[in-house]
This record gives sequence, structure tokens and C-alpha cells, in this order.
Amino acid sequence: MLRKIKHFKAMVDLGQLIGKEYGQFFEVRDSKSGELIEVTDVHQLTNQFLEDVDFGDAEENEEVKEIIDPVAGRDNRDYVDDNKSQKLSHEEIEALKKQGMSGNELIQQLVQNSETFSKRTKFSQEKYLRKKKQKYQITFQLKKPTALELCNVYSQTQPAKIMGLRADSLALLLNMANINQESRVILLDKTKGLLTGALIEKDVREILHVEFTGHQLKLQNEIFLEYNYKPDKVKRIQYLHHTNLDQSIVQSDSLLNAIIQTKTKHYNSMIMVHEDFNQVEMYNHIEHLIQPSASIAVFSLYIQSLAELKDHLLTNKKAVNIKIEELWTREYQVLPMRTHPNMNMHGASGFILSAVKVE
Amino acid sequence: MLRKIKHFKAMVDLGQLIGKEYGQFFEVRDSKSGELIEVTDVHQLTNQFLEDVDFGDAEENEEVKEIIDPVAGRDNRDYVDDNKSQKLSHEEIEALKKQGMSGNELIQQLVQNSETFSKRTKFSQEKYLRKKKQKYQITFQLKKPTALELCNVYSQTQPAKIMGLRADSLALLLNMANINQESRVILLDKTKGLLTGALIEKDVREILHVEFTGHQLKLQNEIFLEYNYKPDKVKRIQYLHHTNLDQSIVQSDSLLNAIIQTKTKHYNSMIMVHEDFNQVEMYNHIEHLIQPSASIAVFSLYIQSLAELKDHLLTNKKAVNIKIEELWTREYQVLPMRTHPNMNMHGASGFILSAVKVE
Amino acid sequence: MVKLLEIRDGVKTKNNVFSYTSDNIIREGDTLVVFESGDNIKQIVMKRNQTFQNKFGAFPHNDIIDKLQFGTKMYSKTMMGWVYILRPNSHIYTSSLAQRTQILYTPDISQVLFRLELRPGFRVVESGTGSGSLSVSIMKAIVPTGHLFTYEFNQVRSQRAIEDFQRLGFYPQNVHVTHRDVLNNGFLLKDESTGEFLVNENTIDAIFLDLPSPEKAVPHAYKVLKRGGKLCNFSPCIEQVQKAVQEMARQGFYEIKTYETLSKDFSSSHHNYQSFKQQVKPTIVTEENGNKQQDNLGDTNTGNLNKRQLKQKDKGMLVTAPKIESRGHTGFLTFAIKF
Amino acid sequence: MVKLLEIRDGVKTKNNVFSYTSDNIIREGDTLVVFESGDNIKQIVMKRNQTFQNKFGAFPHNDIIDKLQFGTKMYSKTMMGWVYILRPNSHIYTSSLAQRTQILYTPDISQVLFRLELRPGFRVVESGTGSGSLSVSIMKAIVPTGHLFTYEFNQVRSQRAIEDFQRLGFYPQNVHVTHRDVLNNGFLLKDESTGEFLVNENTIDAIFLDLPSPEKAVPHAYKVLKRGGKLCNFSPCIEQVQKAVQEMARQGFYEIKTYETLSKDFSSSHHNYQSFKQQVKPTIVTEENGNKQQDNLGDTNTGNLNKRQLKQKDKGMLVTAPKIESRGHTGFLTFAIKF
Repeated sequence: MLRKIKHFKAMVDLGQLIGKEYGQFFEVRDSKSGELIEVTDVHQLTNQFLEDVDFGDAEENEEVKEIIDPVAGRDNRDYVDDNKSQKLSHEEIEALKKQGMSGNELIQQLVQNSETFSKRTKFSQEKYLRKKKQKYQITFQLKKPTALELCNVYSQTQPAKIMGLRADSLALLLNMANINQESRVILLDKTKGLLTGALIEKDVREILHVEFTGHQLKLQNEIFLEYNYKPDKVKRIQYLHHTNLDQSIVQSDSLLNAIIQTKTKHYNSMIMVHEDFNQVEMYNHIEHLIQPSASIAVFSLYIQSLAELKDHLLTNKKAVNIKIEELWTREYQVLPMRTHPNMNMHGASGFILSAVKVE
Repeated sequence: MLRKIKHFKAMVDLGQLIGKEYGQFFEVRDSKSGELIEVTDVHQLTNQFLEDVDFGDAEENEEVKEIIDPVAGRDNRDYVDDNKSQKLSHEEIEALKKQGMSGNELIQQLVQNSETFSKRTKFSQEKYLRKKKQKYQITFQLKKPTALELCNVYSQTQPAKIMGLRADSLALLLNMANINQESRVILLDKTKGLLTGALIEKDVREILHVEFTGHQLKLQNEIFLEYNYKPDKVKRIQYLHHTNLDQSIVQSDSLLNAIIQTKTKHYNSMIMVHEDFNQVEMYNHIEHLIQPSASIAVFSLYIQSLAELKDHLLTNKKAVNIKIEELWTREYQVLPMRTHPNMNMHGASGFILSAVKVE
Repeated sequence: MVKLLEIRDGVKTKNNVFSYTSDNIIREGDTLVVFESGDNIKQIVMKRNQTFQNKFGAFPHNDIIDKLQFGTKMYSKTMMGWVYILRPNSHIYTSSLAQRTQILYTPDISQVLFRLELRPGFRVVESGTGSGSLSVSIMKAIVPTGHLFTYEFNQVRSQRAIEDFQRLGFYPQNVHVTHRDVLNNGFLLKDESTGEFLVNENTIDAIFLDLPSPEKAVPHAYKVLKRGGKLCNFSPCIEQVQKAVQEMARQGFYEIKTYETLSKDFSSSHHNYQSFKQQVKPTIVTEENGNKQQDNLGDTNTGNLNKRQLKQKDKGMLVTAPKIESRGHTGFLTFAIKF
Repeated sequence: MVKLLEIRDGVKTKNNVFSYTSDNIIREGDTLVVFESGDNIKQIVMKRNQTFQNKFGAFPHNDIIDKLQFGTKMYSKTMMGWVYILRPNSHIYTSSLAQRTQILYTPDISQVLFRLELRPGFRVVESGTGSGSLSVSIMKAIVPTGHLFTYEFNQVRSQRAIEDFQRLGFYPQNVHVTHRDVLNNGFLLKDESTGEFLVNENTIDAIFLDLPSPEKAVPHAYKVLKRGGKLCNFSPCIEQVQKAVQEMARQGFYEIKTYETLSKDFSSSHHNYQSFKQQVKPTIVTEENGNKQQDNLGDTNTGNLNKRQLKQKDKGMLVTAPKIESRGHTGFLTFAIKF
């Protein structure tokens, strides 16, 4: 999975990445060759947390103050011209960027055109370079396609593909379904396989994926394929179309009947992220396959759907410990003198019903 | 309005308060006479904000550190015995409290039984007294019965009486209804008059209170009466039972007909906090009295009710700028080294529909 | 620009943008809101012989003035389309400003008005003026007899505010705009011609601060507030709040309370589920600006007839969901009372 | 206490409290949950000849062991009432602990498990152990081959944790409990008998901190984590977060992200409105623990017949509302990755 690649102006041969480890950061050394170099200084990535911190093995400290940003106000006071001795104008820098010059080359230009760089202490020079790298250098990271990473990508770019599932809701869903390496899961999944993949990641024993749509498996599994699982992991998944659970069909087909028999009260977890049909009808359709005391977790964007399901389970005494909850998750910017919750948030966590099946 | 009076063990003659100003704080000087004294040192009330701050005209500072609380951890680390030289045991102090001793007397006891009090600097003595006063002295404040104060009291103690309205929601409701001194308001109020009083507070010109229940006005106005408004303010309110708006009744009664005629398209604000009936039906019942371009604001504990009303207004093109929103308000503890959102919050703000009527 | 005068309780009151008129007719000089959609709200001032243009065509002011009521629909000259013409309320006024600059939003404004307990007759101080969005809401609450003293660091913004307040009918009788750095110079204010204090010590009922270093303004605020007067501070960063709160306690404020308020917007739609018996595709009917749109979620096109039948019989389950794009933070509101 | 062994992928796996059994029958030594209501959840261990007592009477273990399935209803000896006997899941386990001590709650636990990307085989460090609520959830995620090293400052708590983990089938094969002040002594750990490192530098996949001065533990955490290993810190106060975050950046963590997660619980009920035509009193049917209750909102008693008819025909509008009493804050979760 190579995200952020679209940010580059330079042509980069991704073949360079083969053999590299997940988690490594790279930047473009120069724009012509597109050669990638590995980032080795972590503080280049986290400079903003450290603006007024003395870290590393610096010997001199007296120049640090000169490049501290003032407290961010709401009136753009956080803009500070910290480079008055820079001979390149803002417009010239922008022009160089437009020409496709790599961040690395741009910073070399800035250093050469700085009247004071050579007069700085070594510590101050390092700090200057880190700041400039964070500003001009585009770095990217090789990430392993995990449920967390895939969920984050899709919820930011194509939330409809994964039924609006957010990372925090997926986290709660998996936990309320008590997913662990012992789980046998009956799954009603319309997240293109994001959820199925998350279960495989937890090394569950067995998955019965009940299909409620007539589309090709490949389309339905678009995201599942991005996990790149080996075949031995994938074979734990069984797919079954919901019509094969119709009583009339099951009874007339002795082979199907035998299979269904072995799966009756077999599954100790049930997860539903699907609402093409009424969720009460969907639940009733697969209910007989769920073991008593199994953990049930259902996601919906609409509280109305879950309220109906809760009402059904409660009225018919089919479950206990039934709970409908909505998560509220917000990221915080924790920076020196500029700590506040992020100004924008994903406002739709959806709703999660959890319960324990009883008889 | 004298809240907190129940906290006292001593009998206190409230007659002492007559002639005092709203906003003043009092404490009981001694438990026998129940004599009240006015609090004159604001820092006694706000000591916790100032624990490690040098304020006032203190000349010495060196002893301040001795009484600083450590950072609050989650394991009761915020408990500190700052008075090892106190001869009274915790049990003895509790016994004195149970005897009905006033906080003021108790603190005098503590001072007399402290081995180190007299050795402290004047600044340190003041700080000690402030801390003890905040801990043992019950202070209370004379507050004017305003919409804000009444809403806070009822939402904490009897939320059902005011339909679950929270101060922040009431604030938004009034603002979305564009309430100002020019407003003519048609009001469907089941908050026992909390809302009616809030409108009088804003000095609105005219209120038509449409009643939908058959109860006595006095019961319905239980909270309104606590505002203690003068008659000239109250006379701006007209009460009308909803049955008097039925077309059949209006047409057969020429006097009523004449009144209703003058009120047709008369009101430039409509507020509804009432759901004994379907809110769509209630709205349709009074709709003809609302001026085009009037601001509409409806509160409900249930989003389902407002969704129906929104659907009705939208489908029939009765309003524009229709919005359903839910507030999320949280208080923060902002104390030195112990800043965090409050651990408990009122989770049910209810929902507010706002719109502008059009024709 | 002619403003009507009304008599109220014996006091002559000049009308402002929110004033009531029983005939509801639009007059020359009125500011009105042209509402195309929730995302497209414009303010215009009625002037004879002018014309408002949008994608639907021309809307001559002469066809509005003395003819149309607020809250009605108006077709363009070519009948290509229509807009609603509305009397501004403070929320719509704020929304129309939000489209051009960073402002305090309605949920926060509501809290400020209510928790400062503003009412007619109050003398209020505000800094900075900014876009004037909060100023207008404050004035809504304190007219006809109250007065707002608003201070702005930026001269261009303060000049623009004067023009806006004049157009809306608040200036000069209800507001005084001062171009000043209050962090260094405080709020004391003299009338330049008479030398009399406009803002003196212990004379202000309520004060609102939205400044980069609020702790520096707190002592100035304490000075001009009455005993029992209320302070409200708005700051986006927690460090600003911490400093301001400590300074409030030090100065002698009490009941120091810090809140954060967010608002969550909900969309609603009719969600039609498939049925096991009758395999109908799910249909989501969403609404936007009053125009019904249909949005098929599935990929195959089955059972159109059934779908239409379903719609006629039953519009499906009415469902609501919060919108994904939402504001995560605006700022912290700290309230306090002068002892 | 006899534990069944299962063969999985050739590895003998000792069962734990969450293990699956295809017959679902309760055996001696099993920990089960007695569910009276959402507010009354108890854990008990099955032992022959013992009896569980509650307000409904006696429930002899001998009538359960080898006889009843998890997830079924059991009547008391006297038939006075019944309970559900459930297999614990990690959420119910956490809820039952919440009734006796301050713990990390399920929404936060879910975030920790998912964002640390725990999976079978992981070697995880946790401090402090506390009530062991998070420990059990971590072990759920990393068994059968993973191992948790949990450190606790308080000796009584660490001893109690060992007993709990043993009863639940995790100790000693999946967890090592150490009584230690990690702020001063770090996480390096040797096997006392062999002298071999149990926790050595660069060997840990994930680490969780819940400590009063987390910034002091961050350097120790950096030392034992693998490259790419993940750190999670939980702190209630923003000042602790600020210090910890700065120390993380200083040590060489990246992707430092701080979140706050709250969960809002919803109740649901059937709300019956009055009708203008047929003046019936509003009835709210609420549910609690599966028992239907009726709660009349009005004060006069009219139309009982109509009310009953209404109920039969139409249960009213199904409405939901968040509960008033709700948690406003637990703590901030900060995640970071070792470079």
C-alpha cells in the first residue's frame, strides 16, 4: 500500500522500496533521479513537539530562543518570519517548488542563500534544518495494511465504502463481540471485507460470512484483498448466501441441511454491519446459528434501526445486557503553548448495539 | 430564593438577609445564635485556583511550598496531610461537626489546637485560614432568581419538571428564536413557566401562551412564579387554550373570531417545548398565527419527534433553513497541574429544531 | 436611509434590522436576506432602482420595496427560478458572515448571551470586534436602552464594523467602536468632545474577551466591571485558559467556570429496506434545500415498479444521522463574576 | 481446578475464561457470570457442593455443572425467581469489576487494543496492573502464544491480580505479574531462577502506561520496546499529557497522537402522543431489565380504555434518548511509535 504517492511532483521508481521494512520513512533526494533516501533523524518528523526543548547532545543553547514560535493566536499571530536573513523571497521559493524541486534540494538552496546559517552554532544549524525539512520535505512511510490503517484511510477518503465505520467504532465493535483467537464468528459484513480482514488479523478460528447481496465476491471483498493475506488464513472464511438459510430450501436439500445442522448454535460471536434489509429480519434469519451466551455486536449509522432491534430482542427475551451506545472521539493537538482539541472532527461515529444472546 | 439552606445544622433566621444585596456570600458566625456574617475575602472562595500563586500583599513567600497539594493522581495521591501538628484527630473534628458547630467556630478550634499556627508568617496564616474555610465553612450566596439560575437548579434536581431542558439548550433555543425586546412570541411551553419567565427577562413585547393541557394555570406556572415578576411584566402574557383555536369553535364565536383575526400572522417568534401531542399536529394548530419570516425553535428530548416535524416542514415547503442540532457541553476543571474535563456530565442535551417560516 | 421610529414605553426607539413590523412589508433601507439554499445566504440592502442578480436572473428592488413581505418567495424577472427573501435573524446574520471570515459561531454566541445574562439596558464591553458577528447578537439583547463598547486592534476591521452597525440600525445610538490595543491600554474611554467618561471604573455590566493573551486583559476588565458584573473569556488553547483563570482568581473574580460547547448537526432521510419476501433494492431518499433527491445505494437496477409502489405506500423508515464533517473545537468559554 | 486442553495448530492450548466449547456446557472450575440485571452482575467459580444465594433463593452448583449451558435461564430452588448464567466476555468482565473499583472502561480498552494492534503472539508490557481489567482484555487479544508483563506498585493489588489471572486460566502461561515501582526502576526483568532476561531491551511489541508521572516512565518504555513497537499512555489531566508527549518526542517516538473517547448510552421507549381528535393521555412505556413498566406522565386519569386499545393497536413512536447521567471524562489516550 503506497499512499501519499500522489503528492510527489518528481517521478519516483517505487521498485526502490522492495526489500525495505514496514515503518520506514523516505524522502526524495533529488527531483531528477527520483532517488529515495531513508529518514534517519526522528526529530525531523516530530520537530513541532520540541520547539522549546533542549534535546540531543547539543552543547550550546543560547540561540534556541531566536526560532521559537510565539503562542498561536486566532489572528495569524503564529506566522513568524524567522529567516529575515534569507535572500530568497517567498515568491522565489514558491517558484522553485513549482518547478518540481525536491524538498531536499530546496533546503540546500535556502542554506546557501542564508546570510546567517554559517554563523549559527551546530545545534542551531540542526534545529534550522529540522524545521525546514518539516516544512518543505515531503516524507512518506511504508505502512503495513492493517485493519487500523485501512480503516483510517477509508473513513477519511471513502466512508460510504465501509458503511461509515470509524476506527474507534470498529475498535468497540470488535471488543463488544469479544473477538479473540478462540472466536467462531458469524458475520454480516457490507464493509467490502474491511471487517472480515480485521477478524483474520485477530486470528479468529472460523468465520461464516453470510451474504445478503448478489454481487460478485470480488467486488464485495475489494478491501479484504488489500490485506494481502496468505491462503491458509483466508480458508478460515466460509461464504454462504442468505437464501441458503431459508427453511424451505434447507429442508429440501439434504446436503445443505446436514451442513446447517452442524452450524446450529455453533458461533460464539455475531457481528452485523449491514443494513440493506431490516436488521431485525436479518438477525432472525441467522439467529439459530448463534450459540447461547454468544456476544452480539451490531453497527448502524442510524439509531432508529438499532432501537428496533433492541426492542425486538428485549420484547422476545432473546438477549440480555443490551446496550445502544454512540462513541465520541476527538483528537487533540498537544503542542507547547498551543494545546487544544482538533478544530475539525468526524462527527458521525454511528451507533453500536451490543448484547449477549440467551435462551 | 434561598437554596442550600438545608445544609445548615444551626437554626438561621433568614430575616437577617432582608435588605442585603443579591450576590453577597454569607457564613454562619456561631451555631447558637445562627448569626450570619458576610464573606469579605473573595480568595476564601477561590483558594483552589491559587494554590501555588503568590497573590495579595504577602511579604514572605518561603512557606508557601509547604502547603501545596501534589499533582492529583488517580490513586488518591491528592490526599495530603498538611497539618501534622494538629492536636485534634480527624474523628474529633467529625464529632464537633456533628454537634452542629459552625465552620467558623471549628476553624477557631483548629487554630487553637495547632502547634505551628502561631509560628507561621502572616501570609502563611492567611493561606491556612483560607484553606480551612474552604474545607469546613459552609458559605451560601443570595442569588437573584434568573432564567439561568433557575434552569441550573431544576436541571440538576428535577429535570423532568422542565422537560429536560439544560441551560445550554435553553440558551440556544432563545437565540434560534431570535428573542429580543421586539419579539412577539407564540409559546407552547410545558416547562412550568421556566421558559415564559426567560422571555419576560428578555423584555419581549408580547407572549401568547397556547395551553395544551387542562391543568390549573397555577400548577403550570409553578416555576414562573419563582421569578417574582411585577404585575406590569406579567400582563404581557396572554393565555389561550388550544381548543379555542379549533376552526369550528372560532367561527361560531364572533368575539373569539375577532381576536384570532388580529393575531393572524402576528407573531415573529415561535417556541415549542411540549410533546404531549405530536409536534407536527401542534405546529399545524397554531401555524396561521405566525408571521412569515418568523424564527421557529422547537425542543425535544427525542430526535424522532423533530425528524417528523422537519420532514413535514420540508415536504410542504413551510420553512427554510431547517436544522436539527444537538448540543454537547462539558465543564472543565482548570486548576494548577490538575486540568481536565469534568468526570461527570449531563449527557442528554435534547435536540433543537430551528427554521424560518416561509409562504 | 430612512428608519422608522416607534414609540415604546414612552421612549422613541429607532428601528434596527431585527425590529418587528406588523405589516411585515419590506421598505427602502431594509437589510434583507436572500436565501437560495442553506449554503447560499446573502444580505442585501434595499435601494430603489437597484437590482439583485443571481443564476436565476434579475430581482429588481423596486418589485420588492413596499410590495413584498418578508418570508415570501420571489421569482426572478425571467421566471427561471426563485429565492426566499427573509428578515435577518441573528443566526442567519452570523451564518452569512461565516461564509467570509472566522467568527464566533451561533452555539457559542448563545452561551455568551445567556450566561452573561444580557438584557435590555445593559452596558457591555467587547474586545475584539472582529467581524462584528457577536457584537450584533449582543446588541440584539441589550437594545433599545443598552450600549455596547467594542474595541478592535485592527483599524480596517473597526471601520468596517462601524459601517455594518450603521447599516443595521445600531450605530451610533447603541454602539461605540474604538480602535485600540486593549491589552496595553485597557478599556477606560472618554468622549473626545466633552471629556466625560463613556467607560469608567465600576460601570460595566458584562464584558467579553476574545484576545490572544487574555490574562493581560483580565485586570483591565476587573477595573471597569461593576460589582457582580460578569466576565466571559473565549480562548482556543487550554494554556490561554489556564493563565486567564489564574488571573481571574487573583484579581478577585469568583464562580470561575470553564465550558466547551459543540453543536452536532443531523441530517434526516427515508431509508427503505429490502424485504426478504419482496426483493426490492434499498433506496435512500435524501433532502437538500427542500428539493427531494433520490440516491440509489445498490448497483443493480431491479424492481423499479415495486420501488415506486413502496414509496407511495410507505416512505420508509425516517432515520437521522449526525453529519460527518463537523466542528471539533471552537474554543473554551470561561465565565466569572466580579466580587 | 481441572482445565481442558485443546489442540490447535499442533500447539497444546490451556483453556481460559473466554475459550470456546462446542457443547457450551458449564464444567467444574469455570468462572461464570450470574446476570440478574444490568446493574447486578456477579462472577462465580463453579465448585461441586457449593451454592450461590441471592434474593430469589438458592442456586446449587451441582445443578449447573455438567448439566446447564452458558446463556440459559436458571430458576432458584424455590422457583422464586431466575437468573441468566453467562460465559464472561471481556466487556461483562470489566463491568463486573467496575462495580467495586476505579478501572479503565470498555470504550477506552477497545481503543487501546485496536490502536496498539494487539494480536496473538505479542509480548506486551502494562503498568500499573490495577484491578487487572485491562490486563484480561490484553490477554484475550494475545493468547495463546503471547505474554503480558504487568507491573504494579501496590503489593496487595499485584497479589490479587495473580489470583484472578490464575482463576481465569491465564496464569502463569500468559502473564507475569511484577510488584515494582517502574518510575524509578524501569521494566527490565530477569527470571529469578535462571537469571535470563524475561523483558530485555528492544523486545516488547506494545506497552501501556497508566501512571501518575508518565513522563518518567517514557524513557524506560523506549528502552524495552522494539523498533516499530507502540506505546499507549493514559492520563486524566492535560498537564500529564503535555509532559508525556514532550518526553515521547524527545526520546524518539513518532506519530504521537492524543485522543479522547467517550461513550454515550441510549435508552429507548415507546412514546404515545395524545391526539387532537381523541383526547387520550400520553403514556410512556419504558423498559428496564426486560420488564415492561408503565409510567403515566399526565396527572389526570382519563380514557383508560382508550389507552389500552391504543397500546394494542400501536405501541407508539419508538424514541431514543441519551441517558442524563453520563461519564464526561476518563482520560486522554496518547499513542506513539518507537522509531
